[in-house]
Parts: sequence; structure tokens; C-alpha cells
Amino acid sequence: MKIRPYGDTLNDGLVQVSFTLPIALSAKATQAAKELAKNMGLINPSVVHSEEIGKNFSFYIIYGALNAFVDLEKIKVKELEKSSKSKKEIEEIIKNNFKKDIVVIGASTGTDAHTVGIDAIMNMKGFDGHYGLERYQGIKAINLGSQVSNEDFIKIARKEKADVLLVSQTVTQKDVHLKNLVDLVELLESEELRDKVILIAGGARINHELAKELGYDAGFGPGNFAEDVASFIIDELLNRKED
Amino acid sequence: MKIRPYGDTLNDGLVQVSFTLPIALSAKATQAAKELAKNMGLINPSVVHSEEIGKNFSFYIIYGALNAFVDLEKIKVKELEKSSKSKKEIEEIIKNNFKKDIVVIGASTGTDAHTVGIDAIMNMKGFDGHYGLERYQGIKAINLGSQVSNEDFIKIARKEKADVLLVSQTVTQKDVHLKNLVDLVELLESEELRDKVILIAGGARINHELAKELGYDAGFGPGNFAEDVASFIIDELLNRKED
Amino acid sequence: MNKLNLNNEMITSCRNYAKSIAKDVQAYINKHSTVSVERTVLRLLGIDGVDKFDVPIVNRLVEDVKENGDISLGISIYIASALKATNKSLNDYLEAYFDSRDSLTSYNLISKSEVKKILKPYYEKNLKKITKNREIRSKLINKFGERKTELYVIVATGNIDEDVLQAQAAARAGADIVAVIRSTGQSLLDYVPYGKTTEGFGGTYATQENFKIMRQALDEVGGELNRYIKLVNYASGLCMPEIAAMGALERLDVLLNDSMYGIIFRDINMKRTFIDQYFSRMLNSYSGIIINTGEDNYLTTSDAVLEAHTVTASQFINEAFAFEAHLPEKLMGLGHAFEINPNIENSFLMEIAQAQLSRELFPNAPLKYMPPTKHINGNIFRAYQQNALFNIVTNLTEQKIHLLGMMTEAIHTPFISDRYLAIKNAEMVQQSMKSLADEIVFKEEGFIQKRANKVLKNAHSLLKEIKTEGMFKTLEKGVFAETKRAENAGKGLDGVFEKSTNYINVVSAELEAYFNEN
Amino acid sequence: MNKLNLNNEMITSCRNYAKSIAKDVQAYINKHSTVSVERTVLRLLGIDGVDKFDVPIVNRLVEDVKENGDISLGISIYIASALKATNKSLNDYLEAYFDSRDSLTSYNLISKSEVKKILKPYYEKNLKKITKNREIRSKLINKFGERKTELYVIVATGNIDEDVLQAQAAARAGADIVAVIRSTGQSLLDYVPYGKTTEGFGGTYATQENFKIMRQALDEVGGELNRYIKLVNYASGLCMPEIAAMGALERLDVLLNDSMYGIIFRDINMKRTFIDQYFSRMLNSYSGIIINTGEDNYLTTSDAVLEAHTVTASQFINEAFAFEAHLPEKLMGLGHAFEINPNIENSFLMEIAQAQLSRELFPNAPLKYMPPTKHINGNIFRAYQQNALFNIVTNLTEQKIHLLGMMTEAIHTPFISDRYLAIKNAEMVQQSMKSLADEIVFKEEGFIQKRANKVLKNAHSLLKEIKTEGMFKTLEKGVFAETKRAENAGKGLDGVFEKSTNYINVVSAELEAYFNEN
Ligand code: B12
Ligand code: B12
Ligand SMILES: Cc1ncc(COP(=O)(O)O)c(C=O)c1O
Ligand SMILES: Cc1ncc(COP(=O)(O)O)c(C=O)c1O
Repeated sequence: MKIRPYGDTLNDGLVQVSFTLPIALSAKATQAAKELAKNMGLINPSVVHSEEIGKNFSFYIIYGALNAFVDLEKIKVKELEKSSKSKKEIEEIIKNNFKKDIVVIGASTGTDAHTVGIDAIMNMKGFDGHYGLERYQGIKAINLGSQVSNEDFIKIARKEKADVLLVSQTVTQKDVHLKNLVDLVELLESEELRDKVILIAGGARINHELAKELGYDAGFGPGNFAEDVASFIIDELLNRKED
Repeated sequence: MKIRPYGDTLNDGLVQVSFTLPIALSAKATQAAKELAKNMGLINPSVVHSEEIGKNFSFYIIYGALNAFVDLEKIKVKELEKSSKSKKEIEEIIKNNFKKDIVVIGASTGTDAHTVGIDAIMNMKGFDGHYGLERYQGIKAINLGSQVSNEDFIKIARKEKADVLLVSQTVTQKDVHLKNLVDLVELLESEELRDKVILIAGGARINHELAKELGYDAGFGPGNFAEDVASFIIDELLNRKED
Repeated sequence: MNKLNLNNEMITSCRNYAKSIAKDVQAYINKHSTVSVERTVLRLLGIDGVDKFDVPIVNRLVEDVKENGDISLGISIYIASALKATNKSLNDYLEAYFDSRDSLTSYNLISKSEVKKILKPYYEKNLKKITKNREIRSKLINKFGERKTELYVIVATGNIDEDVLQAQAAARAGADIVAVIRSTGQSLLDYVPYGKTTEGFGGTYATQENFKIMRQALDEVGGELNRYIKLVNYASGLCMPEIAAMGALERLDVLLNDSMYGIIFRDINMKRTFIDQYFSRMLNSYSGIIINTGEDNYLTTSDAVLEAHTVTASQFINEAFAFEAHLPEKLMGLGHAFEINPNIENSFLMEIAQAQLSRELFPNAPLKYMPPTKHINGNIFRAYQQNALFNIVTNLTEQKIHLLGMMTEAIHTPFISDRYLAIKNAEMVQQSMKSLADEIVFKEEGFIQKRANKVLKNAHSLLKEIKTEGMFKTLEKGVFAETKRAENAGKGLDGVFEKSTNYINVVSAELEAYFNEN
Repeated sequence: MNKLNLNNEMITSCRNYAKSIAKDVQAYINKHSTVSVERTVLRLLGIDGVDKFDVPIVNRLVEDVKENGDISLGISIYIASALKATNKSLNDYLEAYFDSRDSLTSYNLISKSEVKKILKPYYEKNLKKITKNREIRSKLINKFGERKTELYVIVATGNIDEDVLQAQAAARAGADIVAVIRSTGQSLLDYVPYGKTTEGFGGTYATQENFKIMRQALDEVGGELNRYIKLVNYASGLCMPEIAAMGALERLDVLLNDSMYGIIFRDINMKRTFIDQYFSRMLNSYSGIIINTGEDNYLTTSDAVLEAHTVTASQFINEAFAFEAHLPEKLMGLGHAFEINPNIENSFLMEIAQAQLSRELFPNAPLKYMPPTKHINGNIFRAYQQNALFNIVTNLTEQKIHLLGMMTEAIHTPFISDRYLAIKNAEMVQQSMKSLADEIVFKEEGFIQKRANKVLKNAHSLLKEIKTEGMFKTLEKGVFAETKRAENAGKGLDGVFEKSTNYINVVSAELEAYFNEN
């Protein structure tokens, strides 16, 4: 099925765009904004608002019809098939399949001080009514908090014999998170630990596809809770056992 | 000078886009939104928000860097050089150059019932502190109001020996205004009146370039007042006198 | 509700002036009828459909009498006489009519009482259907409940199928009321288009079939959501009573119904539309349909600070007109609006004053509160904020019918996402400020109280003036929306006629009997 | 200002508890110093610059003493002794120092009074510069005036040149205060980077040169606009007093300065940062710089409904700490925030209660009111509305330092257009609701009054508890932002040392003398 953006009628293609140009407002500048919109594939773009927002800066709001379709059949997403088990089910599976507790270590790494995300997954109280991993029987959850260097993280992982590493990254400005995440993978590899753990990333701008690309086993963005992560962990551990 | 959209750093190219897709929210749908954004020329588009907005409709907000420049040197705008005289100056010029009052007839034509725009230009009290043409000495301003058919408009123009016709169009849905505006030009031509009047269009979505394309002498959008229109009229009448 | 310290004597005096103004006009109305009133009678006899040139049959019949008979007698007598003379059922007669080309005026006219007898089965059937609709509505509302403030959105794609999708999406998102905007210019047509339509400009044609399609779609989604979703359309215009009848038959819940709007913004002749309005409002009352009046529109043309009192005065007059047509307060959706330039100092306080004033003057009316439109520009973020401010005033002054503002008001009729976002905006305000109205008191003799009292005082003076000059003269002077309209100009005057002493209108007779009883 | 009917005795009792809590900590502080305090002394003697490895000279000198001497005596005595022994000016001595590689500890230590005599010309010069800056600021503010509520925005491009463009654009758009956000992680550096910088992550490095560049840019645009544009940076972190000194020298106007933030959100050792805070706040007081505290941050981690009282308790404690450091109320920009989930019923009323409570508890403090952040998501329209609601509460409760929320809060540090739109949002509220605060009264014993009194009561209980347990234990328990921090863990502990009885700090001695006089 081919689809297009929808304003108020099927296939009208209507989209809204806004941006700033680093020049003062003028008829010419407005025309430049229109040209850019055309360049984006909008037919008949209409500059519905333009405003000077500081010496030599002007802001534009544009509506126009996008002259492009996307073919849904051709879209492949590396989507995590969520098995979405409940806390109870997960605890049951662990009890029946594993002799000792699964050790999960989490941290917000690098200079990132955002802990709310990793806490949401790990802490007792959890998030939005979903209990965190600390409350799961059969899981030993160790939350190292924020600003943990990759080196310290690995040191503790080794000491605690971690089965699973959870990395949270929130600050994405200038793609610092990518660097941090890749560094960890490299460090793990050089210490020959990469294959011994399940490595999972998470954060506001993380998704499964991105995480896979960076060499992680999975990635979780907003809207995921402890049970989603635990489900993945269990499935993956059982899988690896079989191999 | 080549320029690009500006987020917070020169040439970062950052733009904001939003649209709806006529499918339910899913990872695939979000990917489709991203593909469309790429299709618009955005590199690394980031879907910062997605939301189901009704069965089979989902809404997306995207930020990304536009991989395109626009060359300001190459942009040509048919901009009206506003001579921008004051009411007083205009009245003075009329007094010195024309023997009789300039007859200006205005209307909101077709089924368009929006009069605020044409009133802003014509009525005594004007708009935003700018008096309308009715208050100008040397101008006989006749405002026919709204919903005037093109036929009636021309009939009255002929009767009043109009020098200038002002047409206001506000309803632009499905481009009705274009049809209405073009019809008037054709009617005037078939009645051999087109060359005898100055023909001016105005309205929220009218600009000079569009008006010229449609066969008008000038077009005025938001932010224009009676003195801008009167200045153009005077200049044009003096010009035509010289020829 | 008493937050403004209003002068009760002044309010009573306003009501008295308004009553006298309306009675004056009513005296004129009582002596006249219009082609659309007569067409409405036909519709309520069950006549529908169009001829091969797409002219509605009701128009054909009334035109026939106008040309070949004496329309001042009303259409009822002609149709009854024809049935009597041909001894046919209405349907059979109409078939024969179009085959034969015989005029409807070809038959001997029968007596008034015979007219009534012959037509009774026909109009009774339809009035019963209307009564049934009223009952269904009541039942559903009783079952599902009704919110204190109802969120009202419009759909306006021009295509009824697309409208349906969007109306259902809106209901799912939280809308309580959906209005299908009419195509630009329909209100000037002296007939009602027929059948399902998928092409309109800035709106979708109001046809009975489109009403039916949308009613069904809303019932469907309402059932799914366990809510009753109200349906709105527009009656004001040259076919006011016809649309009132169609709306009644298809269980619409709200109709925009205001002569003043037609006169001022559509240049419809005042006599024509006052007569039409009376009959249409009686129908609204009978069918339990809420009317919406258009005072809000004045402020899209005039200055909302200086001319606020014209809204208030007009509300009083519209209330009086509605009472004349037997409309109970609970069906009077009088209009007002949030239209002050937000750049004006304390404009928000003035908006509170105005909204609270309307609330206190008409405590039992389901007021229709309109969002900012005039001072919205293409800056959709700014517009979203203005709508939030508007939503707050609604909440603070406990309005009933809450028309949601769109962030793209200055650009286009709403996209599906605009509407969704508008609903979420209102919901955030409703939720986060739930008890604000109860919590907050205005300072005694403060800015808000002073403003409200001033507007009331100016409305009072204006009503006094109108009472002296009369409604027609007032409209000629351009008091409302600064728009001047002459008594004998404007569209549709040729459809007005004086009633003969023998005039008979079987439907209005029935309705009046009903109102006298109830 | 008395809209909440607060219990005055309870307020006094809160203040007494807080005073006792602060005095406890102060007893510890008085006995200790830190490497950053000592580096600050050096900076105020006029030492600046870096060595060839980009290590700041002040760090080199303090490290030298730490390794080779007895830092418990303080740095002052070492530097004075060196000058005395070498008979050089400070500049000449430093040049020789780097050439010779002789330790700063190589000289005979002189007496306290001699130390003071020798260093006086140096620190006096800089303290005079600071005094001069304070005077310039006062003069400009007197000349241009100051708004009742000041609009505060951030720039955070990482590049000081880009920051300048955007700060100036913001000022032109209407901002009164501009903060240059620091690069992520700078607060954990135990030195202050040097020179102009154009690369940072999520912010721009706080360096003295960058301060100077921005100060000049704001003075320039302020002159053009006839307004004084205030400049903000961040002191909290391992270099708190050094940044306080640099800010004083470059005429910053506001500094984020709060140990609690560093402890909780940056895992900085509590002892280290309490000591640093004391000295840095004395400097702030001397230089007339407003401090901003970070209570708002608690609610980004904890639930804003349940933990509101932790903010209030912390404000009382921060006030008490500030008084210890001789900071007058008019420089206490205590923090609070609008962070309740907007989907919660009556959340807006709770926000009003909290904001008004802060206002009434600290009537003379220029409170810093923070916008919603936690419950902002990628829906920029929704965010724009949330910011409007926040702006309304600011207006209604008459806050002083009004941090503008950005519609892209959940996405990136602000684009130039985000900031512009945020300012316009605030301005629309300020203008359209100008007199709202004066106009509106809260119901007696209503939802708002009850909520405010409840928060105050809970804060009171908490303060009582803290008084009993002590501050260090409280932090170990994780009372604030549900974050537990151990007394002897966290960053920077190795920079803390007990002062010898012979310890001397020429600057703090001078400041204390000044405060005793004034
Ligand atoms: C709270 C907050 C803070 C708090 C953090 C407190 C704390 N204890 O964490 C404080 C106030 C300390 C703070 C400070 C700063 N912040 Co901050 N902060 C935020 C804020 C408001 C909310 C983030 C949050 O808690 N979200 C809620 C959680 C639950 O969502 P989440 O993290 O996405 O987590 C979910 C999923 O992603 C997933 N998940 C997350 N991690 C993981 C890990 C694993 C393994 C898995 C499986 C899943 C998972 O599960 C969670 C539940 O579904 C955001 C803005 C916003 N509204 O998003 C800015 C924001 C993230 N901060 C930002 C910045 C820049 C900073 C500072 C650097 C500013 C400065 N220069 O001073 C500082 C320093 C912090 C640092 N160096 O890291 C920027 C980042 C910009 C960018 N794109 O890079 C943001 C976007 C604000 C902005 N627009 O500027 N911040
Ligand atoms: C006021 C208004 C009305 C009033 C009009 C009252 C009146 N006396 O004019 C009322 C309430 C009656 C009305 C009705 C309708 N409206 Co209306 N209305 C507006 C509104 C809110 C403001 C327009 C306005 O007055 N602007 C102020 C004036 C001063 O600006 P302006 O017209 O641009 O004029 C300036 C310049 O353009 C220029 N100018 C204008 N004309 C001319 C002419 C000449 C010769 C020159 C030189 C210059 C010039 O000078 C002026 C001063 O600078 C807009 C939304 C908005 N905020 O823009 C919707 C809007 C225009 N309406 C709209 C619609 C659809 C309708 C209806 C059709 C809805 C319906 N189906 O019922 C009806 C019917 C009207 C019809 N058939 O025309 C749509 C149009 C959508 C579109 N893009 O086509 C809008 C955009 C709202 C929306 N989003 O749906 N409307
Ligand atoms: C009372 C009333 N009637 C009718 C309408 C719509 O009329 P039309 O279909 O003529 O645009 C409006 C629109 O604002 C109105 O307020
Ligand atoms: C009191 C205080 N200090 C400092 C900061 C910033 O600290 P950093 O530069 O460590 O991110 C904040 C940020 O919210 C704060 O509230």
C-alpha cells in the first residue's frame, strides 16, 4: 500500500514545515523559504507565517502538498518482537529454567546524569505503575546510577559476574551518546566480554534499530517498561542456552 | 550567498515537520514517516513525537537537517516597489495632476462574504490606525461589500466610470479564489474594459506575484494599508498618462 | 452564580426592551409567509427528491403556485385540493404531476377544515418521526450522560465520506459535538441540494442524505464509546425552515439558526429571514434541537472591546425572538466569543468579564462560546496558545457549548491533526483546572466586575434605542457588525408574501396547538 | 501578599529549624577548606591563565602545595612567603616559577600579618574591580529600570560565538536575562577551562573569557534597547567558588549556586561542596550577584505532588545557608518549579498553591521559577500550551525570575526560534493578564489554600526531622529527589582538608571584615 501524508483528504499530501533562515525578513527571504520548501518536494508551498525573530533571523511556517508516496510493503523495520510477558510469568520462567539469579547491572554512563530512565526500568517502584527489575524474584538488579565511566562499568560487571548490562543515554546533543555507546562495545570486545553478556541500550532517542547498528543486542526507547526489558532478557538467555 | 535553515548553528539546516499518515501507529508507520522525511531531503530525521489520533490515523512531529541550500543571488521576486507615500502626499499629487476624482470601486466577489479586508482598505475608519480610501480627498471610493458577482461588479464599474477596480478574495479552499479572479479578467477582456482600468487584487493568500500571473496589475496581501494601494494607483495612473 | 454583582433591575429592563422589540417584529411576521416556509410544509408532508434538472420537487410545487395560483393562501390548500380532486395518495399524485405537467393550481380549492383532514396523515407521520427522534435523543443522553462543558468541533472537507472519517476520529479523540460546515455560498441558494455530495468549498453541502449519513456515523462511534455524539448543521440562510425540518427528521441536535447572521453577513433580506426564523425555531423547539445564534460573528468585524455590548443586546433580542417561537431556555444556544486582540492590556480579564456576563444573564441557556478567530494569524504556535487562553475562560466561566479553536484558523479549514490537537488542548485545561471556577473569586469592584457592568449598561442603552427605532431601522443604521442593511434590499425578498385571511399552514397550526397544550 | 492564610507560627518554626540545620553544617564548614577555595584565593590575587598542558596555573600552585607543603595552612601564606622571599611581583614570580620548577613551598613561611600586608595590593585590586562592577550594575539598572517579572532564557549551542548571536536575538525579542548553559560534565571537572571556546556538548564551557565575551555582547544589545540584560552562569560543581570569583570579575548578574544540586544530581561529595558553597556565596554577596538554587530539580526526579514539601523544606535550608554566608534576601533566587503532571485533576490549582506559597514564604527573595520539563514530551504544540499555563501561574503569583519553557524541551537545547516563540508566549500572558494577580482572590479554605497549607505542614515535619538527624544523615537517607548520597563518597572529597589553627585565607578574612562592617 502506498501512502502519503493526510491533511483532510486522502492523498492530499499536506504537511506543515517550520524553520528559521539566517537572514532578515524580506520578500526575497520569503521567496527563499518557499524555494526551500519546493526543494523538499512540496508542491504549491504556502508561507502562512513569516516573522523577523532577531536582527538577521527570520522564521517561517509553511504548508504544502508533499509530492511523494511511501510504499508500506517496502518498509522493513527491525522491530523487536515483544513477547511481553507479565512480571509473574517472567518470574515463573526464571524459577523453572535458571539455577541462580540473573545478574543485571545498569547505569547512565559517561557524563550523562539522567537517571530517571534507568531508574524507571530498574528501581523497586518502577514507572507509571510498572514495577522495576529490583522487585523481580530471580533477578539481581544493580543500579549504578549516573555518570559511570565505561571503565568502571565494566569493572563492576566483571566483579558481579553480570549476565546483562543496561546502558542509559539521554544527552544526545552533537551525538555524544553514539560515541559513548560505541566506546563501550569496543571496550567490552577488547576485554573479551562482549559475548558473555546481553548488552542493552535505552533512552529517549534510542530505538531497537539504532542499538543493533551500534552493536547492542537490543534498544528501548520511551514507552518501554521493566517487563518489556525482562521479557527480552529471558527470551535471549533461553535462546543462548539452546545454542 | 547560499543559505540553509538555521536551528542553533550556522548551516545546521534544521527544520521541523509535522504531518498525519492515514494508518494506525506502529513501528512500521513511524518508519514510513521517517522515510517520507528522508524523501524531503532531511538527513538523520528524528521522529520526536508520534501519536495515534483516531482509528487508522497517526500524527508525527519530526526534526531533521535539510541537505539543501538556496542561493539568494538566484532568487527573483516580483516585488512591488512600494513608493509608500503618505495620505497627505497622495492627496497633493492628485490635486496637482488630475482634474476629476479618481473613481475606485471595490468588492469581495463571488460567494466570498469576507469584507474586513476590503473594508480595511476602503472604509473611512480604515485599519490599524490607517485611514481608508473613502477619507482621501480626490478619490471617490465605492465599496460594494461582499458576495458581488463579477457581472454586477463590471456593470457598476461601467456605470460609475471606474478608474480602478479592487477585488478582495479570502476563501481559498480548493483554490476557488483563483477561478473567481481569472473569470473577472476574462469578463473584463471580453467587454473590452481590461485596459481601461487598473485592476488590483487583495486578500490573505494574495501576493503581487500571484496577482500578476493571474492578469492583475498588482496584488496586496496582509500588512498592506490604504496608502500602499493608493500610492500604487497614483504611480500607475501617472505612468499611463505619460504613455 | 453571582460573581459579577450585576444590577438585577437593569437586567429585567433589558429583557423588557427586548421583548417589546421582538413583539414588534413578530407582528410583521404573523402577517407573512415565505416560499421556504411553504416548501417546509411540503417537506413535512413527506415530499422529497428532485426533478430531472435537479430542482427539488418542493421548489417546483411552490413555484407552480407562485406563478399560476395565489401563494398568499399557502401551499397546504393547493396540495390538499389536488389530492382531493385526484383522489390520489401524495406519492401517486406527485408521479402523475410530473408526468402530466398539469399545474398544482388546476383544482378546485377546498375548505380549511378539509385541508387539514386530508393532510393530517401525512404531516402526522413526519411529526411523529420527529417526536420519536426527540425521544431517542433523550434516551441516549440519559443513558450515556452529558458533560458539563461539551467540546464542539467542525468538519469541513467538502466530502461527506471524508467528513465521516474525521468526525469519528474527533469523537474518539474526545469531541462531544460535531458540526458539518456547509459549502461556501449554500446559504444563498433558494433551494436545498439533494442527495449525498462529495464536492464542496470550505464545507460540505447540507442535504438530508448527508445528514443521515453523518447521524449514522456518529451513532455508530457513539455506541462504541458509550457517549452520545451531537450533530450540528447550519439553518441560517434562504432555506432556514427547510433545514430545520430536515434536521428534525434526521435527528440533528443543534442548528445554527439566526436571522441576524443571514442579514448582516449574507445580505439576506431581513423580512424574509425573520419570517423563516420564526417557523424554523418552532420546529427546533418541537424537535428538541438546540439553536445556535451568531452574535460571535459581530466581533469578527467590529472591535471586540468597543462593541461588546452589541453582542449582549443581540443576545437579549434573540432570546425574546426564541420565546416568541416557543423555544425553551434550555434550547437557546446564544452565541458569544473570545475575540479581543490579545495584545491589548488585560484583554484576558475583559474576556472573562464578557463570558461570565453571558453566563449570568442567561443561566439556563446552553451558551455557544466561540474561539478566537480574528486575531489568529498564521503562527500556529501562537494560535495554539490563544486557544488555550480561550479554553481557560470557558472553564472559569462554565460555558456549555465550547467551540474549539484551531491552530490553523488563519490558514485552512481544519486538518484531522488540527482538530485532534485542539481537543487535547481543551482536555488539558478541563483536567488541570477542573475546580478553578469554584475556587476563584473576582475582586469586588475590580476590573472584571467593572467591565461586565459597563457592557451591560451599554447594552441596556442600545436596547432602549432599538426599542424606540424598531428593529428594521436599527439594521439600516448598521448597529451590529457595523454593517448596514436596507429593509427592502438583500437576497430573498421576492420569496416573501403577505398571507391572505384564508391562508392556511397545516404544520404551523399543528405546532401552535401543540405549544398551547404543552 | 496574603492569599493563602498561612500559619505564621509554623513559618517561624520552619525558619528556626532551618537555621539550626545550617548552623550545624556551618560548624563543620568553618573548620575546613578545599582546593577550589584556595584556587579562588589565587584567582582573586589576579592569577589566571594555563600552563602549556592547559592546566590552569591556580591548579598547579595548589597541587604543588598539596603535594609538597601543608595545604592546611591555606595557599595565601605560601604565595605571600614566596613573594617575600623572592622579592618579586606576583607576575614576575609566576614567570620565574614556571621557568625554575622550584616548588611554591620552597620558602620560609612568614607571619599572618605579613601575609596580609604583602597580598593586600593584589586582592584589593580585584575586590575593587568587583565593587566597581557592582556599582556599574546598579547604575545601569537604575537608569533603565527593571521589570517586575524578568524573562529568563538559556543559550546552549556549545559555541560562544553562536551563543552571542542568539543571546542578542533573545534580548531583542524581549528577554531580560540570558543564561549560558555549561557543557555537559563541566561541573565534574576540578578545574575551570581557559579561554574562548567553541565546542561543547549541550552547552558552552564556562570560562572567564567566555563570560567577558557574553557580558560585552549583552551590554551592547542592552545599550541599543535601553535595558540592562542580565547574564547568568553556573557555579555549582567542583569549582563553585572559582566561578563565583570569575563571575564577579566579569559582572555576571546571577549564578546557579547550590551544593544540594551538586550532591544529588552530580554526585559531588557533600562536604566538599558545602565548604565551597559558603565561600562562593560570600563572594556572590560581595559582588551583588543573585544566586539561584536548584530545588526545582528535585521534582524532575520525584513526584511533584507527593514531594512538593521537599522543595519548600530545601528552600528554608538554602535561605539559612545563604544567611550564614551574609547573603541578603534580595540576592536569594530560591528555586521552585511547575512540574506536576498536567493530566492530574486540578494540577493547575496545585501549581498555583505551590508558587504562591513560595512567594509568601520568601516575599523579599527574587525567586527563580522553573518551567515544566519532566512532563513535556515531543509534542511541541502540547509543550507550548504547558508553557502558557506555566506563564499564567507566574503572572498570577508574581514571580521574579521567570525561566521560560521551551516547546522543544524534550528534544534539544533551544533553537533560536524556540526561544523567540517562548518569549512571545510569556509576553502574551503578561500583557493580556496584566492585573490578574490583583483581581483574583482564592476561596477561603478552598483547594488552593488547603494544598498550600498541607505542603507547608509537611515541610515543617521534614525540617524537624532533619534538625534531629542532621544534614549529612538526611542526604544519606535520600530525602531529596529520592537520591541517596553517602557522607564520604562522591566526587571531590580528596580536595577537602581540615584547616590548621594557623590557616589563613586573605580573601575570606577581608570579606568577613566587610560583612561585619556593612
Ligand atoms: C529530568 C531531566 C534532567 C534532570 C535529571 C534528573 C535525574 N535524576 O535524572 C536534571 C535536572 C538533573 C537534568 C540535568 C541536565 N539536563 Co536534562 N532533562 C531532564 C528531562 C526534563 C526529562 C528526562 C526524563 O527524566 N525523562 C523521563 C524518563 C522516564 O524518560 P527516558 O529517559 O526516555 O526513559 C524511558 C525510556 O527511554 C527507557 N529507557 C531509558 N533509559 C533506558 C535504559 C535501558 C537499558 C532501557 C532498557 C530503557 C531505558 O525507559 C524509560 C521508561 O519508558 C529532559 C527533557 C524531557 N522532557 O525529556 C531533559 C534533557 C534530557 N536534559 C538535557 C540537558 C542538556 C541537561 C543538562 C546537560 C543541561 C545542562 N547543561 O545543565 C543537565 C546535565 C545533565 C547531564 N550531564 O546529563 C537535554 C538533552 C538535550 C539533548 N538532546 O542532548 C534535555 C532533552 C532538555 C533540553 N531540551 O535541553 N536533566
Ligand atoms: C472574519 C472572518 C469571517 C467573518 C467575515 C465577516 C466579515 N464581515 O468579513 C464571518 C464570520 C462572516 C466568516 C464566515 C465564513 N468564513 Co471566515 N474568516 C474570518 C477570519 C476569522 C478573519 C478574516 C479577516 O477578517 N481578516 C482580517 C483582514 C483585515 O485581513 P485580510 O482579509 O487578509 O485583509 C488584509 C489584506 O489581505 C489586504 N486585503 C484584503 N483584501 C484586499 C483587497 C484589495 C484590493 C487590496 C488592495 C488589499 C486587500 O488588506 C487587508 C489589510 O492588510 C478568517 C480566519 C483568519 N484569522 O484569518 C476566517 C476564514 C477566512 N473564513 C473561512 C471560511 C471557510 C468561512 C466560511 C466559508 C465558513 C463556512 N463554511 O461557514 C464562512 C462564510 C464566508 C464566505 N462564504 O465567504 C476560512 C477560509 C479557508 C480558506 N482558506 O479558504 C478562514 C481562513 C477560517 C478557517 N480556517 O476556516 N468569516
Ligand atoms: C448563526 C450562524 N448561521 C450560519 C452560519 C454559517 O453560515 P454560512 O453557511 O452562510 O457560511 C454561521 C457561521 O458562522 C452562523 O454563526
Ligand atoms: C542549582 C544548579 N546548579 C547547576 C546546574 C547545572 O549544572 P551542570 O552544569 O552540572 O549541568 C543546575 C541545572 O539545573 C542547577 O539547578
